[in-house]
Amino acid sequence: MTGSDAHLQVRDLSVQRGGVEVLDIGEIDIPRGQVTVVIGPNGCGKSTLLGALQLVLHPTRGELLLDGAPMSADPVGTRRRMSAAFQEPLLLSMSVQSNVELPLRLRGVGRDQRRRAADLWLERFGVAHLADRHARQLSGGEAQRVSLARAFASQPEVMLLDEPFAGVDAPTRAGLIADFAQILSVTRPTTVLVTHDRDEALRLGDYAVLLIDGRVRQTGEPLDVFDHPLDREVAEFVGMDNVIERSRWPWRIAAGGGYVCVRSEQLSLSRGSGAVVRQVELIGPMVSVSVDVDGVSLAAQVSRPQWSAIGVGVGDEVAVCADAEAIHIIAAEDERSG
Amino acid sequence: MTGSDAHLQVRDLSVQRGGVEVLDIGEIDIPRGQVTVVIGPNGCGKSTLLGALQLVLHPTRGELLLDGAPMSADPVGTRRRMSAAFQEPLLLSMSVQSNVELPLRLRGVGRDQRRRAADLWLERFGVAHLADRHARQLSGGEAQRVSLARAFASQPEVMLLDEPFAGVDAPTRAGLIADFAQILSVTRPTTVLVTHDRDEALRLGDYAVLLIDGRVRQTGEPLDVFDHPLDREVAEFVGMDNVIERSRWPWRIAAGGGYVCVRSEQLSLSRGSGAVVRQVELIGPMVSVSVDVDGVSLAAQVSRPQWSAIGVGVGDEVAVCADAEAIHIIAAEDERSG
Amino acid sequence: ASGINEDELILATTTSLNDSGLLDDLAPIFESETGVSVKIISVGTGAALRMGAEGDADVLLTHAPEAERALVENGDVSSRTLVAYNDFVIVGPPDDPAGVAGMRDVSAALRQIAAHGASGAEDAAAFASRGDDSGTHKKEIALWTEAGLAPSFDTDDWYEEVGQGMSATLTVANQRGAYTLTDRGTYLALSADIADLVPLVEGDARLLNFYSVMEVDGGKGRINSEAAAAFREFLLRSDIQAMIGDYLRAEYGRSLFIPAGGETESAVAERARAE
Amino acid sequence: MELIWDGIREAARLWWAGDAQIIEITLRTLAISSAATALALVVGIPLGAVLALRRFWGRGLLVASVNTGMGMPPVVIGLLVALVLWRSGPLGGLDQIYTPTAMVIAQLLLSLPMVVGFSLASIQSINPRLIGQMWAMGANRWQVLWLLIRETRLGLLAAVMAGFGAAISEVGASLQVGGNLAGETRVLTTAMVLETGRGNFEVAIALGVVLVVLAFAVNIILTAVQQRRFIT
Amino acid sequence: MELIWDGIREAARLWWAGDAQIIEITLRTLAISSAATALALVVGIPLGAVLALRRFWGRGLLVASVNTGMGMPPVVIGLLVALVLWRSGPLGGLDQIYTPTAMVIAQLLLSLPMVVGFSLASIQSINPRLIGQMWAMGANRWQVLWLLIRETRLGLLAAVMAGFGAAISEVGASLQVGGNLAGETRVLTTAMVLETGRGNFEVAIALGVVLVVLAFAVNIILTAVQQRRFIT
Ligand SMILES: Nc1ncnc2c1ncn2[C@@H]1O[C@H](COP(=O)(O)OP(=O)(O)OP(=O)(O)O)[C@@H](O)[C@H]1O
Ligand SMILES: Nc1ncnc2c1ncn2[C@@H]1O[C@H](COP(=O)(O)OP(=O)(O)OP(=O)(O)O)[C@@H](O)[C@H]1O
Ligand SMILES: [Mg+2]
Ligand SMILES: [Mg+2]
Repeated sequence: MTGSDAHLQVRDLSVQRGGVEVLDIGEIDIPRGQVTVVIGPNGCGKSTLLGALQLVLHPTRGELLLDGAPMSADPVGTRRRMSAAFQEPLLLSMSVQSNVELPLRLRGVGRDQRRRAADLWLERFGVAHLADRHARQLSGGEAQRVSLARAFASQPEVMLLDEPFAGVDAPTRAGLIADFAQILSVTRPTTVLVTHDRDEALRLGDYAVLLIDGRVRQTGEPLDVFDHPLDREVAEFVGMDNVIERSRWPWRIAAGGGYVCVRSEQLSLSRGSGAVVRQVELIGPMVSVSVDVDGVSLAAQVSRPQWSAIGVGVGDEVAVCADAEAIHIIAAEDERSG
Repeated sequence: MTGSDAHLQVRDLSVQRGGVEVLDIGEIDIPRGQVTVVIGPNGCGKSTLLGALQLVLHPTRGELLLDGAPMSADPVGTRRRMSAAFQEPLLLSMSVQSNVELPLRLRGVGRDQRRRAADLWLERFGVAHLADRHARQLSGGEAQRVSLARAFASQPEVMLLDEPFAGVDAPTRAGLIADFAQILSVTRPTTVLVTHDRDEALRLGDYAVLLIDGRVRQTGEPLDVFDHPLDREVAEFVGMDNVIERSRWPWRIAAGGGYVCVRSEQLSLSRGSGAVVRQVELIGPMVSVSVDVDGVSLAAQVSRPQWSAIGVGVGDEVAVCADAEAIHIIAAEDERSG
Repeated sequence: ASGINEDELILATTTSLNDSGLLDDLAPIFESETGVSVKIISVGTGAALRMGAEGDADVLLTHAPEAERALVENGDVSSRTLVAYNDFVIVGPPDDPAGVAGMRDVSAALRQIAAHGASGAEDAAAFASRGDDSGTHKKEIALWTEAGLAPSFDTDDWYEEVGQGMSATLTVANQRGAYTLTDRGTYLALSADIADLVPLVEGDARLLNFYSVMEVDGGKGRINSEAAAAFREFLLRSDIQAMIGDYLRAEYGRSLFIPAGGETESAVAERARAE
Repeated sequence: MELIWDGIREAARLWWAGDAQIIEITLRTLAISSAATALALVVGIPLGAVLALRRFWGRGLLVASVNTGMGMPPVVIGLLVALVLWRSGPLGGLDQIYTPTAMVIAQLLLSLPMVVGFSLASIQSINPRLIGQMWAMGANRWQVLWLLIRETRLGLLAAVMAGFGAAISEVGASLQVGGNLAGETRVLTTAMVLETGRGNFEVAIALGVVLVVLAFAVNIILTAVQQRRFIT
Repeated sequence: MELIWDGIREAARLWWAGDAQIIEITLRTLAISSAATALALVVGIPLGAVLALRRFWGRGLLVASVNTGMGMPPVVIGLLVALVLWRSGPLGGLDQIYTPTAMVIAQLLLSLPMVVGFSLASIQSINPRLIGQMWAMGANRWQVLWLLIRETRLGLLAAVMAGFGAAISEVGASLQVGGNLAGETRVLTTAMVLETGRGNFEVAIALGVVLVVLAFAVNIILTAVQQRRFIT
């Protein structure tokens, strides 16, 4: 992505909270009209980044640009081109309807237009029946949806969403994600979306930014970030449950330092030998199997029917096979920098 | 489950909120020393049920029994045998450490013992480094974890947890769920856990209660509830993405009313004919395919490698096969009641 | 009677007397002689008399002869004795727009003030009345009546009712450049801070200000009559009378209170007229 | 005790008879105290918001001063205002001493600390993230203030009532700067003091009853507003 | 204006010289007002909590009465207390009129509505779910009260300061029920009134300065406590 595609740009940003620097970012370019997912462990600074982009948290250093112009030049104007749904559904003590209309009201939009927009988005998020309810009288998921409706109702250029689907029930969430993808593909706001859910990131994200400890550790296409982590810490975060030192990896592989990573669901098991089953656990429709290969412990995951087809138990031998494509190698620190 | 196994019993319970009855429960028996998962769509009354069990919301009718004795006889005593982590992490404005110690302090536990318990649980939930932080200075996930540590620290007989892992990052969540299962299997408190996550419900739950619109619609083993819904609404809630009227089901099946349900991931596709591909969508490592069989639209899901192996595109023909075991039939309303 | 607190004496008096500070000098002497502590409650004249009538005080020290006589007639007090006197003065702005300076006839002076006030002249000065039913206010009304006038704040623009104590009224008059009737003690105490007021009319025998002590009738219950009687005796004692006469004389160059223990008002007035 | 009954009866009688003076005094009281309270709100709420939300040098001292202001004796305020407005004072030329304006100023100074103090406390008790959300929704400075007022109306109405209460019940300053001039600056409290001094306890109580009924009526209205939107 | 400087200089001189009387008056003022405030807190905070958390018949009226109490003029309270404590009154036999006890009672009645009103407002502004969490943690009635006090210390300290301010700055009631007896019931405000009446404006201002300094000192301490734990 070149600079000209970037709708939002973060340059040399440092934010402190409680006197401690919790965010230190060299640069991020948020592509226009696309969905950028921000991922990272708890406390890594995702919400802080969103707060800074919304000009709600004040950085100690750095610049934020919207369309190439510094945001700080006109904070209110900038904020009015954006909208945010924060991690908690921060509703004001007024009716649901008024909450959703509020951003439009603050922008001086007329009553009728406000009303139409609110009705539309409350409907889309499945909470139209709650329009007259006081915002304090909502269940957790209902409040979350109202907060989302509020963020969408002003149809901003930029949307900042912090875990928008947490607390939303599974079928609705699936529906919303589908709708969401469709809505975004039509109106194409630039969206920054924080999520802990891999599916959500893969499904909705065009671009991913991975933060750890307040620093950008990897950016790129979401699938690439999830499948090709640049270092061990990222590998662990993206759910590579097998991260094995390259030298101990039981199968033939070009020699070198670093690590070999593979997800448990990409190790296939079959009747045969080479590995000993150590532990078997049922996880819903899947079976999580821990096997020992030449003294290295590996985690594998197979579907229940597959497992019954293999028909072995703890202590028995099985054959383990890793799809060559699924294996990802992290170069050793020195090799990488070299 | 017989009455004697029940640690908590709900009898003929009705709870109103904002003047409207939002919970109307005939009976629920919560088995001792097991994990009961409460599932249901947003606003169905899950949190309300937990609030009633915690004697924080006051029912307009009905009885709650703990070990067969009415809870209302000694509310404070009853509450001290339980602990709760509500949907929002409701921390008090004091340090994280004091928050976690507070339930013990209220029970008159000495300083040293409190400190030890708090240290232990903060450590287990990965937030020991935040012990001296003021509770307002936490990220969303951190607060969630502190709230969990607080619920565990008093080591109660009964634990009521409302979406405890929402907002916790994916790897930590996986770790906590594993830990959790292990902790629960050792100390065996009776646990009531609200969740929107199917994996969590299957992995942790021994018993499931499914609420819709404030009423119990189905109870049983979690896998059974997910795989054998009793009616169409429940089927949709548990993620049966194909719920087809029995008469329109394209394959041979005993005649009758009602519906045939199957999950998209349990419809397998292969090279062949019989169905036309209508839509293909990549969802992370999976491919979601919409096919048309004799005018009936079905959703299927296959892994990326499988899909490339089949090698077809929109408009092409494929063969669709439903595993007989995966198909669940919901009898028609009249047949069921008959 | 039972329930009487023998150790304390409640003395209800007027603010202007209390503000002079005289009682703060006398009370300790009485206390050390008798062992009875004196609670000096300083309130408006009306309130002091009312407290006597309700039996909420044991002894009264006020300066409103007419109202006091009514108490005697009602039997609310068992005795009323003159203790001392001083005089009232009409003070006003130094430029004296009504031209009353040096007049000895109060009635004539008041008429002149009223006439000039009502004339609408540019320099017309107002008259500030206490308007609080205090001894001074009652005196003022009596003087207006004698002058054949009955001004009121409703109808007369130049007549203001302040409705506060003497010092507040003097402050208002000072700020507004108005005439007012004041007791000499308060005027002297405040003179440093009210430079815009000077004495204009004084010396008329009708301007005398009589302070009397009254014992509240013992029949009202819980009245410490014994101490009340002792206090009356005490005030009339010659050494105390002398102290009263000397009070602040050095400071102001004249007596603030002229002792007249046990005399009658008419006798004192006669003597004054003779001077 | 029977004095109190006499007072209540007297209050009823005065109102029943449509006593011109008491009506006039009551209206004047209401006008002066309402004006003072309104000004105190206009100045005090934004000030409280700034003190609650911004960190700046000297803020702590300012907060303590505001709190001290709540304990500032009316007599002291009255004296200070009088010193300024007296002829000899810096604003003596305005000729405002012993006028309703002077009383409004004194009562404003008395109720301002209440309003600032309680605005401060109630705005500080709002979740700071909710305030962030207000900004994020695109509110400008005044819109945020408006939203804060909406959110804290519980606390702010308490502030309004305390401010109004401080203004209407105050007597020391009103006497000093108003002078309790009949027909000009006499209000219910100063009239009460006068009647008490006169020994007309019944009338004093009657005036007190009028004052309390007045305050009660204002409060019933404000309380209705305050409690209307409170939901468990 | 120069009067004020004279007053400040006089105040400094009196304190410097360790004037026994002013020290005595100051200590008495502090003792009486602190006692009244402490009692008001002990009674008022639980009352405020009950009004905030429980719904019962007549609650609205009670809330309005409390708010009206904030506008109750000290003169009315003083007169009512005096009517009760005077010899002719129902409790005259207790011989408590013109004693510090009578003053504590009057100041208590004055500051109680403040404390109740602000406890009510600040406890109502707590998230009701947080209160649910307190009960859920196993707190009994008193522990919940304790936790509520902890959570609302911002608002409650404002209430303390308003209550203390109302008590210490009040003069009408103190004069009426205390009598301003030298060495017994003379406090800073009543002494100020006396000195003003005597024309000793410097001394009156000096007393005012002492009062303000006193209130400021108390508030600096309370404000430090109040603001210490506030975090953005
Ligand atoms: N304070 C309240 N006042 C009035 N109604 C309420 C209140 N809280 C919740 N409700 C309503 O009660 C019903 C049940 O709410 P509850 O919070 O128990 O739902 P839930 O199952 O926990 O939902 P979620 O998954 O969204 O958390 C909902 O319809 C909701 O709108
Ligand atoms: N108000 C605050 N005061 C001080 N420190 C804070 C505050 N809020 C957050 N922090 C700290 O700042 C860091 C970043 O917090 P942030 O909320 O941005 O994390 P996050 O990535 O959004 O985490 P989560 O996934 O838990 O929401 C964390 O270490 C957190 O402890
Ligand atoms: Mg966050
Ligand atoms: Mg819920």
